[in-house]
Order: sequence, then C-alpha cells, then structure tokens
Amino acid sequence: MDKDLITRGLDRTPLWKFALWLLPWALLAAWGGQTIRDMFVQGLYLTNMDNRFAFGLWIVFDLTVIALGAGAFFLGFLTYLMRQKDLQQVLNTAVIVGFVCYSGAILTLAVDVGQPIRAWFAFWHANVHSMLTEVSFCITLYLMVLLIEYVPIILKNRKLRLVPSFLVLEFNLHRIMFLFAGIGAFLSFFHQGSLGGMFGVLNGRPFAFREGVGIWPSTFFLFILSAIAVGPSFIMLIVMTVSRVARRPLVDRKVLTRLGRISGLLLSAYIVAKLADTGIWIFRTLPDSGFDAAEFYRHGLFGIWVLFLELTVFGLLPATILLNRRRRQNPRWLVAGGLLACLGITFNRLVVTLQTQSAPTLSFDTFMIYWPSLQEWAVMLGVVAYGVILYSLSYRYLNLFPREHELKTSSGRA
Amino acid sequence: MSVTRRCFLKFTCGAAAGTLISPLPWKLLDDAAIWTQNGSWVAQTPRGPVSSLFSTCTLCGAGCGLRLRQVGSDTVSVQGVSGHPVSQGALCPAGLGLAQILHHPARVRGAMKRDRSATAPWHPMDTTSAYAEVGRKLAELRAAGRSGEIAILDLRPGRSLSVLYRNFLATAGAGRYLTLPDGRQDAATALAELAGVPRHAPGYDFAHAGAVISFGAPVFDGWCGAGPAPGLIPATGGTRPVVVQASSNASPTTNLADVWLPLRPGTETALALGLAHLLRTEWTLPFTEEPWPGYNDQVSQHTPRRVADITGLSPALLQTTARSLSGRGPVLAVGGGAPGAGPLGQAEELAIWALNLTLGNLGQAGGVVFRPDLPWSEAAPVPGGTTSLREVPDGSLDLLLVDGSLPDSPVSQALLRRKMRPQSGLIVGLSAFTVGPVAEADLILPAAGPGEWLQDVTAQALAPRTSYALARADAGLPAFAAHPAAILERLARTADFPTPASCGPDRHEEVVTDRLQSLLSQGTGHLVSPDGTTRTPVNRVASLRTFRKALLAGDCWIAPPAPARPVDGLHLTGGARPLFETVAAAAPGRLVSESADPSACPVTLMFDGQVGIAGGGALPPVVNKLRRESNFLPAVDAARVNPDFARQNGWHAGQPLTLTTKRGAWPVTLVLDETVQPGVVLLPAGPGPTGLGDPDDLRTHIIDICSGTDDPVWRVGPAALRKV
Amino acid sequence: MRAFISQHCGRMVFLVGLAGGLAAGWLLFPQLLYSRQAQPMDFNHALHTDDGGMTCEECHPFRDDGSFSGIPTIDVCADCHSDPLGESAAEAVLIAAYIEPAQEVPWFVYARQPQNVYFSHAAHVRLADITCDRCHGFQGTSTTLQPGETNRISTYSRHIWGPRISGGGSQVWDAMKMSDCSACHAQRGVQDSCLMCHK
Amino acid sequence: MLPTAYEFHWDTGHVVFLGVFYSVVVTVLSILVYTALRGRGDLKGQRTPAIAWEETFHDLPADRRACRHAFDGPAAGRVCHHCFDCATCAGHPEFTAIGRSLQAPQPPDPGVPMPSDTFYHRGHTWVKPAPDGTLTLGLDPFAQRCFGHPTSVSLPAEGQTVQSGERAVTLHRGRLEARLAMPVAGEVVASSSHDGQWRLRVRPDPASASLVNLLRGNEARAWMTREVDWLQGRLNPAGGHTTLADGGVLMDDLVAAYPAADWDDLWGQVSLDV
Amino acid sequence: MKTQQAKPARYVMVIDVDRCNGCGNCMVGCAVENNVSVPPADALANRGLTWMKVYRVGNDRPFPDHQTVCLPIPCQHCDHAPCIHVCPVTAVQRDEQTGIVGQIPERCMGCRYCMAACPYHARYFNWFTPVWPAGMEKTLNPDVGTRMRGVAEKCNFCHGRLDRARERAAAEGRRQLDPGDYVPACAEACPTGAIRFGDALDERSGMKDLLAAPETFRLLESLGTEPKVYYQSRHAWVRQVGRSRLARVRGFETPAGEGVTHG
Repeated sequence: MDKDLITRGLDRTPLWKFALWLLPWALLAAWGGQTIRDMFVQGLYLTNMDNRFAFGLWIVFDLTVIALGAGAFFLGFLTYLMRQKDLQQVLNTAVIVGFVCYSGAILTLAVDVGQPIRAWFAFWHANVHSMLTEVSFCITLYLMVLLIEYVPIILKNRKLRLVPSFLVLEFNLHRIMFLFAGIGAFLSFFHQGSLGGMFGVLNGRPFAFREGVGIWPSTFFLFILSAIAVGPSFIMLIVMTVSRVARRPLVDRKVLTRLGRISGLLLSAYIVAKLADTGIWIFRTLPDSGFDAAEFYRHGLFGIWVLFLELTVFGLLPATILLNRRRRQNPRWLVAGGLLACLGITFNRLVVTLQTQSAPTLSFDTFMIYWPSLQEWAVMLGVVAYGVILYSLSYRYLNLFPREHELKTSSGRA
Repeated sequence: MSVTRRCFLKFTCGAAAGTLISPLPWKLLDDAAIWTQNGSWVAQTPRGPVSSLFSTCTLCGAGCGLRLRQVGSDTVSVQGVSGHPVSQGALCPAGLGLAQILHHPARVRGAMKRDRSATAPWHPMDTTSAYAEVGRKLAELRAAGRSGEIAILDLRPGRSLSVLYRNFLATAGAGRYLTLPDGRQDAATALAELAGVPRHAPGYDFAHAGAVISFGAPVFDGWCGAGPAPGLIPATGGTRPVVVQASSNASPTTNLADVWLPLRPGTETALALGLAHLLRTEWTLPFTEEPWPGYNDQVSQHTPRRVADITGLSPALLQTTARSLSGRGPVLAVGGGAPGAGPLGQAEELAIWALNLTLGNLGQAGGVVFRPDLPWSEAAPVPGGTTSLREVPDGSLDLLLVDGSLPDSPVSQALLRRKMRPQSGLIVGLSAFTVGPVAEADLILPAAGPGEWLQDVTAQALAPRTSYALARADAGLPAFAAHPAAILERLARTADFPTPASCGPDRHEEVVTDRLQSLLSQGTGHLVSPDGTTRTPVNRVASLRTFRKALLAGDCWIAPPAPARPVDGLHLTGGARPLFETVAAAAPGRLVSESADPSACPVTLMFDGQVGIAGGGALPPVVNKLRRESNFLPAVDAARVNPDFARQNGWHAGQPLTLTTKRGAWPVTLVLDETVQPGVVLLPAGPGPTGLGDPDDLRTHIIDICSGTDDPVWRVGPAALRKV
Repeated sequence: MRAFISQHCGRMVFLVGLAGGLAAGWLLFPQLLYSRQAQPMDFNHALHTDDGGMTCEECHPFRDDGSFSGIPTIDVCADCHSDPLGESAAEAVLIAAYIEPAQEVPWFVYARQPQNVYFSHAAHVRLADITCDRCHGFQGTSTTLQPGETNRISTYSRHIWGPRISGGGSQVWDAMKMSDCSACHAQRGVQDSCLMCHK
Repeated sequence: MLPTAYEFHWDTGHVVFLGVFYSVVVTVLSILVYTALRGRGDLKGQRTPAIAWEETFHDLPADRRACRHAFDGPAAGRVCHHCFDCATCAGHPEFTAIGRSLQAPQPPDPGVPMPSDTFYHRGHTWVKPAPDGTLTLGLDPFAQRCFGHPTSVSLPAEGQTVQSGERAVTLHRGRLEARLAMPVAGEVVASSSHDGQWRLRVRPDPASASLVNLLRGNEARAWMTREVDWLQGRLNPAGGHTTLADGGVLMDDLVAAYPAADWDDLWGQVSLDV
Repeated sequence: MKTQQAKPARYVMVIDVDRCNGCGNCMVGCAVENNVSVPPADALANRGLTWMKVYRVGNDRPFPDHQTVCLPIPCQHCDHAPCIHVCPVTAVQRDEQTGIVGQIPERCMGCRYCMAACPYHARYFNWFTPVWPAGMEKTLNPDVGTRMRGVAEKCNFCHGRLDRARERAAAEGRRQLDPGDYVPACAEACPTGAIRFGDALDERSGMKDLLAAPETFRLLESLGTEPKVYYQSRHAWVRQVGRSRLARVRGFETPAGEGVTHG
C-alpha cells in the first residue's frame, strides 16, 4: 500500500524507518498540542510575558518564519512571472515550506491572543489603520493561496492522479498557477511589509519608530527586502538538508548556487538600505523624539554589538560569501552563507521585538529582560515539529523534485 | 461502493452549503464571542438603587469621616469626606478598601484554636465548646480567688465598649484592665502629668501655628489617615505654617516641608536642646521658669557647635533654621511619632515638651492646647486596676482577653506572651481578623467587624479638638460573628459571674445613650455635618433622638476650642525625674551596636510604617496593589540601605542578608534607597504583602526581633547586618 | 430507470443535503438555541393603564439621582394590592406568594442588557423626548406576559437579538442590539462613542 | 468588514483597504470557479485520457521524450514538446524532408525482429494494418522481454472504443503493473490473449486515427537500437552487451534475469507511464 | 427637537507632584472604583492590574541632597494616542465628545499590540481570570463592568462617574455638566489635593490657568502624543525627568535656587 503511493522510480526508505524518523517529531508536536490546550484552558499566565513584555517568543517566531517563508512567494514570482524556468525544480518545496511557515505562524498567533474566540473580530471589526489588520488580512488570504498552490502537488500523487476528477483538477489548476503566483506576490509584499510596519509605526517606542513614506515607515520596506533576501537561502538550505538526509541529489547544483546568488544580491541591497535607515534614525528621528541612540545600547543585555552583529556578521558577511562565485560553488560556503543570512533575519526580528520592549521610555523606568517559559518553547517546538512532519510526508509521497528521477538515473549511469 | 461514497460526499457538500446560507454558523460565532464576556467566570456587578450615606471609620483611632456608597444594603465603595471636621477628607488606603475587608479571606468565620505557638496553624472549633472552655477557665480562676490573673487588653480605650470591658472585669472580681503602650497616648499622658494639667488631653493646634518643628512626625503623610495633619493641608493659594522636618531619612514629609534637618538617628534630644539654646540667643525670648532644675545648664551647654557634632547638622543650618522660625506667630514643636515605627523615647519627648515650654506655646492657641474632657469619667474603676501592658509583671496573667481592633502602633507579641503564665496562660482574641496582638492568641472567638456593630469614636491622642462620633452598623451582623459585648456577656454567663448583663450589648447601647445624654446636658460644642458645612450648637439640638439620629447620619460632635491654659513649667514627678538624667545622656549612644559578630556590619535600625495598618493586618485586597503592583512601597522583608553605604560594605541590591539584634535574627533582602541615611537600615513595619492577605502572616514578629529593648516604645535601635 | 437514478443520484443527494442544511439552520437551530422561562405570574399592563388609569411613571419612576427604577419592587405593588382589588388568579398569586412574605417577584426582564452596557433612561426620555414604546414596543398596553427566552450561549434575552433568528424583527423595537442603538443615534445625528454605552 | 459593521465609515482608508481585499477575494474565487468549470467540461468531453497522457508525458525524463528525428540525424538531441503528436508539430514536415534528402546509413540491427510493415508506438506497442481496414495491435518484442510473462492481462471489451494514448491494456506481474498506451483510436472488434501474448483488432476511427505519429522502417530500428542501449544502461551500469544480448538476440524474460533491477521504474519508463 | 449633543469637552488631569505624599490612595481608590481585580499571590511582579501606578522618582543625587518624588501615572489620554491606531479590532477609541481614550474590554481580543505601543506602560493585561473572594462581588461598583481573562484594560477617567453625572444632569434636564459634577476616584481620594481634574474648555473649571502655568509639564512631550494628563512641579529636575529621557541621561541642569534647603 505504502509503496503504491510513492512516485514510480523514486527510492524512499522503508516504512518502518520513516516511522522511526517521524516518531520524535510526533512526540514534540504532541507536547506542543498539549501545551496549546493548556493555554486555551488556563490562560496566558503560563507564559513569561507580562505587562511590559506584551510580545514574546511567539511573535519573534511568527516574524521569523513568515520572513523565511517568503521564498514561497518570491520564487513563485520569479518562476511564473519572471520566467526563471530552472527555479521550477525547487518550487514545490518552496510552496510547502511556505505553507508550513504561514499555517504555523497563524496557529501560534491564535495561541498568542488572549481571546481566541474573538479572533474573527480582526476581520469583522477591522480597524483599517492598524498594521496588524493588514497583516491578518494578508496572511490569511495568502495562506488560502498557498493551499491552492499546494493542492495540485498533492493531487499528483501516484494513486490520487488515477482519480479522473483529481487529475483534471490538477491539470487545470496547474495551467493557471501563474495567476496565483501573482496574487501571492501581491499579498506577501503587503504583509511582509506591514509586519515591519507594525513596529515602525510605534511612535511611542522610539527604538522601533521609523519615519517613512506615506502611511508606511521605512521598516515596511526593510522587512520586505530582508524577507525576499533570505527566503531563497532558506529554501536552498532546506533542499540541501533534505538531499543530505536522503543521500541523493534532488536538484541541479546550479539551481542551488542560483538561489544563493539571488540571496546575496538582495542581502547586499538590504544592508545598504538598513545602513541608511539606521543613520536617519540615529541622527534625526531619535533626537526629534527626545531620545539618545547610544542609550538604547547601554544596557547589559543589548550592547552596541547588537547593531554591529546585525550589520556585519549577519549582513555583510553572508552577502559577500553568496556574491562570490567561487565560494558559491563550494557547498560548505554556500551553506554557511545561507545559514548566516537566515540566522541574521531571526536575530533582526528578535531585536526588533524584544529590545523595543526592554528599552525603557519613561526616564525613571528601568530596563527589563524576558526569558520565555517552558510552555512558550513547547508551543514553538510543536509548530516546528508539525512543519517537519508535513514536509517529510510530502517528500515521501509526492514528487517534489521533478529532476530527482533523472539525476538518479544519470548518476547511476555515471 | 464508490457511488455511495460519492453520494455521501455530495450530501455533505449540500448540507454544508445549506448551513452556510443559514444563520446557524454566523450566529454561533457571534454568540460564542458574547459568551466570552458573559460566561460564568465573569464577575457580575450588583444591580439596584444606589444610595450614599456617611459614617466614621473604626479601622484605627483617627476617626476619619466616611462616605459609603451602597447598592441596596451592600457598601460598594468608601470615600473620604472633604471638609470633615476631624479628618478633612483624608482617608488611608485601608479605609478606602473598607467595603472589601469584611469579606476578606482572613476573616474569622468561627471559633479557632491552636496550640501555644504563634506560628502553629489555626484549627476551626465548635463555637459553643470554645465559649465553654474559656468560661470554665474564668470560673476556675474566680473560684480559686485568682481573678486577678484575668485581664482584658483594650486596644482602643475610651470607647463605650471599654466601659463594658471594665464591667466584665468588675463582675469577674479583681480582673485587670490593660492598655497597649501607644506612642502618642503615652507622650500625651506624660505631658498632661508633667504640665500639671492632669486629665486634660493635650493636642497639637496646627491650624493656628505659624511654624512647626517636627521631630520625625509624618505631619504630611499619615498623621491623620494617609493625609497631612489637619491645618497643614496646603490649600491652593492658601498659606500653611512653615514646617521644619527633623528626621534622619528623607520622606514625602521632608519633601513637602520647607526645611529638612537630616539629623543623625536618635539625636532628637540634642537638637531640641540646641534649638532651645538658639531660640534664646537668636530671638531673646522672655525667659520662662526652667522646667526642671538644671535644664538651663543643659540648654546653655548645647551650643550650635556641640549640637552640630552630635546631630551632624551644620551650625549654619541650625542658625538659619532658628531664624526662619521667628516672626511667624506661634511655633509648635511636635514629637508624636511615625505610627508605624512607634513614638520617640520618653527622654526625647521630655526635651521636646521643654522646647515647647521654652517657646511658650503650652496651653496656647497655635501650640499645644489642652482639650476639654468628655463629660464622662472612665466608668467604674476596675478593682484590678488600670495599667499599661508594660507594667504588668511577667508571667502574672492566666487568661487574657484581647480586643480585636487594629492597634495604632505595632506591639511586640513576645511581650504579650511574656505576661502570661508559662504553662496555663491562655490568650483569647475577640476579633474579626487574626491580626495585631490577636495574632498571638491561643483561641479566637469570632467578633463583628468594622461597620457590623455600632461603635463610638472619640478624638485621637494629640488631636486639636475633642470630638465624638458614631460608626453606624450599616453592614448587618453575619451569622458567624457576635457583637463584642455579646461575647463578653456570654462568657460571663458560662462562667456564671454575678451580673452578666452588665457587659452585654444592651448595656452597650445604654452606655452610648448615656454618653449622648451627657453631651446634650453639658450643652457645649457643636454638631457638625460630615462635610463640615452646617454647625448646630448642641444646646439647640431638640432631643436625644435627633442627636443620636444626626450622629448616626455621620455628624460629629465637636467640643468648643480649648480654652487658653498657660503652663508655666513642667512639674517633674518622681517617676519623671530620672527621665531627665537620661535626657543628657540620650544622643548618639543609642547607635552603638552590641553585635559580637565581627563579620557583621553595625547599623542603626529604623522603621517606617503606615498609620491605621501599622503592625500588620488583614488589608483590603486592593491595598496590596500599593506594594505588589507599584514600585513605591517596600516589600515586607526589604532592608532599605543607602547605596553608597551598601557599596562600602560590598552589598548589592536584592542580596539576602541577616539582620541581627540582641533579640534575634531576621532574614532581609537588601534594597538600595538614596532616601536612607548612610549607616541606617530602614525596615517597613507595615502589612503583609500577600495577595489577599494571609491569615498567618505575622508581621509584628519583626518588632519582637528588632526592637532593641523590652520597652515596646522605640524608634531607633542598634543592629548588625551580615551576609547570609 | 436505475440508469437514471445512478445518473442523477449525485444531484438529488446534493439537493437533499442542501435542504437539510437550510432546515437545520433556519428551523431547528432557533429551537435549540433558546431556553424558555415562564414568567412567575401573569401581569396585565393594559388593565393598569387603561382601567387603572395609571401612567408608566407611577410604577417605573426615575430615582432622585436620575437613575431609572426599572421593574417596580414588591412594595410598589403592595401600595395598591395589599388587599385584593379584583378576583384575578394572578393577583391572588401576587398577594399570597410575594406581598405577604414580602418577596420580590423574580420577573424575567425582556430588555435586560448585560452588565457591561450602560444605558441612561433619563437622557433618552427627559432630554431626547423618546417615548417608551420606541424601544419597548407596546409592552405598556399588553394584556398578558410572554414567556421569556434566553440564549443558551450568550445568556442574552431573545429580545436583544430580536424574534427573527437572522436578527431583528418586523418592528423597530423588536431588537436592542448595539447596532440598533447606533442606527437610531446615526439617524438622529447623535455623535456617539464606544464609552458612551460601554462601561 | 461590511458597511453594516459599527466601525465602518465611508472614508478613504476603508474604501481602499477593503476594496483591495474584496477584489483579491473575488479574483481568487472566480479563478477557482473557472478552473472547476473547465475541469467539468474536460470530464464531460472525455478528454481525461488525453489529459492523462499529456500530464505523464511532461513528467517523462528528457531522454524518454527525445524527438523521432533525433534518431536518424536531422534533429539530434531534440526533445519533443508535442506529446509525440507530430501532427501538431510545426517542425515535423521539414525534418521528414531533410531526413529523406540525406541518405541515413543503415542503422545497426537492434537485435529484435522488426518487420518493416509494422508501425511502432513509442510506448512499445505496434500496429499492423489488415487488408479489411482493421488494425492489429500488439506488444513489441522489446517490451515483451521487459515484461516477461505477465500473470494477468486486462484488455478492453469488444465493442469498446479506445483513444490514442488511452491506457486501455494493463499487464500485471506480481506487484508490477504496466499500463500500455493505445497507439491509435478506434473500436475494438476482437481481442485475444494467451500467456501474456495479447492481440487487439481495432476498427480505426476515421476522424482521429492516423499512423503518422508511429515509427516504421529505419526510423523504428534506430529508435529500437537506442531503446536497447538505454535498457542496457539501466540494467547494468557497468556497460557491456554480453549479458543482455545473447548472440545478438535479446534473452527472453529479463525480469527473471535481473531480479535486482527496479522493474517498477523500468516498466513505467518502457510504457511511458510514470 | 432639542439639540442632540452637549458641547464637546476636553477633560484634563493636572497632578501637582509637589503635593503628592505618596500615600497611594489614588491607586486604591481607583481600584475600588473600577473593580480592578487582584492577581493571585504568586503572580509575577509585573502582571498586576493598576490603572493608576505611582512611581518613585529620584534626582540621582547622594544623601542628603537626594530627593524622591512620587509620580502617579494613569493612562495619559493622549490626543494622538499611539494605542488607538494600532488596535486591529477597534477596541480603543478617543471619544470626540470628551477627549477620553476608551478601552472596550468586550471588544478586545487580547493581542496586546496596544501595550507594546504605549510609552507610559499605562495599559494592563488580564493574565488571570479576575476573581474576588467569596462574597466580595457584592462590593463591586455597578457603574463599571468587570473584565474577563485575556483582555487589556486601562484608566478611562472613571467614565462610570461621568455616566452618573450625565444621568443626574439629564434628570434635571441639563445637557451641560458643571465643574463639580464629575471627578475621577483618584482625584477624590487624594488627601493632599494633588490631583485636579476638569474640562479645559470650561472656563469655570479654572483648568486653563493650571495648564498655562510655567511649572506645568507633560510626560515624554517630545514624542508628540499630546497627553491630557499634566504634571506640575516647582523643581526643574522633576520637569526635566518627566519631559524626556535625555535630561536623565545627560544630567540635569539645575538652575540656581533649586534643590532642597538644608545646607
């Protein structure tokens, strides 16, 4: 039975091995699920958030995964609208990773709000001036789009495709996929941006507040840029990891280096923008609001090294690595570059979320720190586990990599 | 097979489509959202007609006026009454939460017993058998002719209930009537005796003073309720006396005062004498007869330089201060004391009275006035005599009934225990809460709480005017609690004492009525409405009934202004004479630590606290917000130390330390506070911090450990801090 | 024939499902959603207003502080009904069960709003000259009391949402939801805010 | 979200924001509806086999999709994008012309008998026209050796019409399965099968049945040679013909001979079904 | 038909820091008035609910030059409130009629974005289900609805009292309130009269002069949030500390004649 579901000609590990692989993740997911239940029943006091740290680990996690999931829309955009056919090879992965990231983020958000039953207020009683409204509208719609993009991949399963209606649906969906790629790009553009805007508009929190264009602060654009910069890297890392775990080539090497190169280019663009933004922030925005930049980096936990690390180790370094052709060819460097880029965005989102709240605004107020509770970690890890499980299943039973078969036979012949 | 599956699928789709175009899912969504705001877990506010009425607070002796807001018959909020003749609108946080306190988890909801240890847990006990047990003991003692070992500790003398306490002791035989050493009270009595105007309670006439020298008295925070002393409220645009605050540590009062003299702890005497010296030399005062032989020598010895050496204040500052006081009308020197921390020692008080005498304000308007007495005597003298708990020889009591009201200043529980017979001694609390001295009891009989029985409130010690008010019983008496007098009567019955009715509730009513009657027949003073707007001369009050009605409606009886009773000297009685010797000695000497431990750092121990809730207590839950939800009240175990001093000793904030005195050790947590003088450790003597008030939270123990001497009247003592 | 069925089975089954769904949503759901409570005793407004010639204010006055007394307390009834005025069963119940033991009548209040809603009768009646029936309909001229209906989930009286399961009813006073209040405010040009009605 | 909501005002913010939102929703939904309708049409219009064929064709590895003209010269390395339907291929006529003009050398003998009157489908079925206008369909020797002796063969019932590319014949051998694409469209008039040897007689559908997509003669031989090489490559990567061809003749039943090989995959590749 | 609307008001609070003796009555009075619950005893320090929070603020000088004042901080009711435009569900709104910024708990979905936005930390979240000891519900104020778990809450200038005042006025046929009619609980509970409250647009309230006074300032003025809670102090350092962080960071410039008089 299991074998009949696996695409013809693709080797997959025996079922028992696969089950063994899933087991730990399933346990993790179960733990997360249990904790989520507790959150709903007992309330958010199980977290370590408090009146000062209204946002905690979960928001950092949401911001990060949504940024990492940006590969889905960006690669779709490149493939279908920019006609970069060779990226087709990783598109399925991009879609599924995107789906995992966004569904996971939305799940986490649902746990994060104090009154989940009222979550629909965000739509029905929408305050259109709130960046959060923009976010919730866009990511919900975009998750729908991702689902639509995911469906044909599922329907191509060896057994499912035998059902005529599925076959036909898949066939027709596939041919208008470029439209969804376009819509997805549009939506993502706005919610990636408004996630940044969420913090940029906080005129009460000088650490986060940024001047901007019209209704959008600079962080709006910085977030978009950083997201599409690391998105491809993340997909690249995923693919490399999978083919390492599965011990077989899945896509042409040049596709991976290509992804790396795209990341490199956008990342360097991002660094430039970020530098300019920081400058304006330090020399105009902050003094105008009666604050002193140096002071934000005076506190024990968040020193000036934060800014330094963000710009150099997590910015310039990966950019240079990924832009250098010779380095790109070397898988080690490629991974290093991609990894740094992804870590960079994680760090950036963490700083934007936590340091904003740590830094005191009232002059007689104190600097505070926050460490997530076990339950918060549990929920986050549970969501990660859900992602791994979903992707593993997809990799086993769906034909994610069009070139996998050819690469296998050609390597077999070589 | 496949057909049926297809059909099922289609059916489901159809059903889903149908439901979606029906209100079901959408209304469910809406109702679910509404459910989150009306579910069983959402507390429902009461419905009904809202009314408001006036009463008087009985949490402490300050007698603040209250405006109760009621829904039906339940009080939903309590506010101060601006313009109230006694409290002038002030109210302390505990008073503001009064409505909650009756429902406090720490409320005594039935007789409770525990074995002889203040830390042992309480066990609920059948009320009847509790009465039986106490009654039996009473009977035995009386039968054995040991009724002298029966005593009642009255935490607030002067009430009608006090009369009943006395009656109980009388019918018991030779029982003793005990009062708590209360700083203000003692100071007042001391002065009344020294000034040769016995039985005339002195009071501070801030309202007419031109300047005030306060020796650490919290005249701006917590003198009356949480507010400033009456007459010191800086009305917008209005003028108030110049206030010189002499206190070792900064406080809101030092902030609001015009001059702050940050003197070394315990050097008040020297400062008083020094100021007397300056005042004489600076403004050539008409020299009054010296209060006692040698006083003048003392004064002349306390030159600015010497005083500066002792107090650590610069001579220049002393000089300018003295000058700043002149030409402003009457100058009033205030001792009294921070209620939380107890009053000054007697030596200091004596020096301060002497200063007042030097200033010639004793018995004068704007100075220390002598209030006319209330027109009734303290009822029948008790055969066993009336003494302060302090004077009772240790181990001489076998049954002590403890009054349930909150004490105005903390009391050492160890002291209480020491007075009891080692084995058999039984302490019985008549209380609504397990707080204050009652916390030391072995057995508690549930009594009515504030507002559950009619009480009468007389003026607090050192209040400028004699006053009398009633605290109405607007909250009904709960089934589990009894009127204190009813408890007395029932005890008297069970012990079959001759005249149990003489201490019953009905008698209490009679006493109150008698008092009202005597006020009427005396005919002096005014009936003042709660907001102070209308003043009716008592002699124009039609009848006892209307008088009573008015008082129940929140009116106050206010005596006429005290007549000028110039005092030309303090007449040292035999008991007071030795005090004088200590005056000279009193100075930095108190600060020396006897700590034998070389690793410990000698420090001076001082206290601050809140009036009304001093010495711990079951607080309204909301009061805990002050400590737990803001950063401005210290935690219970917070030892506040000057940052520089801490740095010198290598201590850091939040560090656990052990505070040792010769009476024991106390674990504290270090808190850095620039308002504290270097070398001083400031401890809060206030209520416990737990969320809803923990019944077993015995704050007063800290006083046992920290008060340097057996004398429970203390403010500053030697101690040592050691790293854990 | 079987061919026909097998051909059209799908469509028919779909339609059956559709009908089922609609029926569940429109007919069954309301039955399940609301619980009915009979009033403790019957009351005839018309009898009091017409024959008794009483005005609304006599039993539903404003208090001194401007608040509205709402349903009268038992002593108000007792003022007239301490002894039977007629021989109606309801009155007998009133006297026997409530007036004599001085028990308040546990009326079901149709128009009861939740605790987080603030409504000032004074502002609407005294200032805006709105008559009772604008919101309470012809309650004042009714001859009998309908049983109360409570939403099992939201705990609201059905009169808040309105008789129609889809909300509202045929009359303006049929519903007392926030949208109904705000609609009237908008129509009268009252500039309102959340805090105006939420406490 | 709707003008009925209390918070809604007819101001720029709401109009723009919700306008965009709803237009996106409408777009997405209409696309989905459009897709569903198209699919319904396809199902009704019996286009499923064609779609299936197209789907699988695009999933085939490039080398399995080589253009027929890549075998004998003109378009070496060319890959077909027309699902082997040369009628729709613009290049086909001229490539054929070029092919004729240059005398391609006689291709090597693939090692399997390939009568010149037989037309071969790339899915390894052959068609032989009979004088009465019907066509005989069968499995070519190469495929026969790949499939060996199927345990069961399912054939379309007589009178059933099949479409070209439709996978009407299915062979089973244990867990292995091969679904063979029909080389031509028409009505099945006769079918026979014994020991996995199956024949179909089809009366071609004059409208759609054409043999132009099928290979014959040298072209077929060249293709077959290529297929044999491919198979060798897959069966023993080490290289060398001796194992596969025995005296130039493909051995019977390779499945038995090479149990280690991934026959599920190979059958799929041979029958152009992945 | 009578006019449907009263004249708009602009309610402001002026807190005289020099009068505050840090008794905390404002916090307690507020909590009692607004049915603010008490979290469990073992709750984290920063999870309390207090619509009015009193901070102790020092002047960073050594003893005895050190001064500590108490700053009571309720919601500042900013005219440009950062919390309003961030709320995704329109649960926060500035009442045009009064200028009061309202938080509607039954609308709030508990995303806490507003809390992240508020520079004054004047917003509080119900981390726990608000519970009162048995019988204590009877003491809840009927003019203020209780909250539920998982929603934000904050000061609304005791809007329940405004409702009462309006109702009383309406009963007398008045639309306009008189200065005395409406005072928040904190102002009423303050024993030193440090908290004053009134309608700045109403000449009779005398608020205009208070706002114009030179020693009047607002917290974090340079953020441009335009708070309607004003503070007053004759101490320059207090004003500097309140206005912005820079003064604290770069040290106060203390004009001559400032500071405490004790030599």
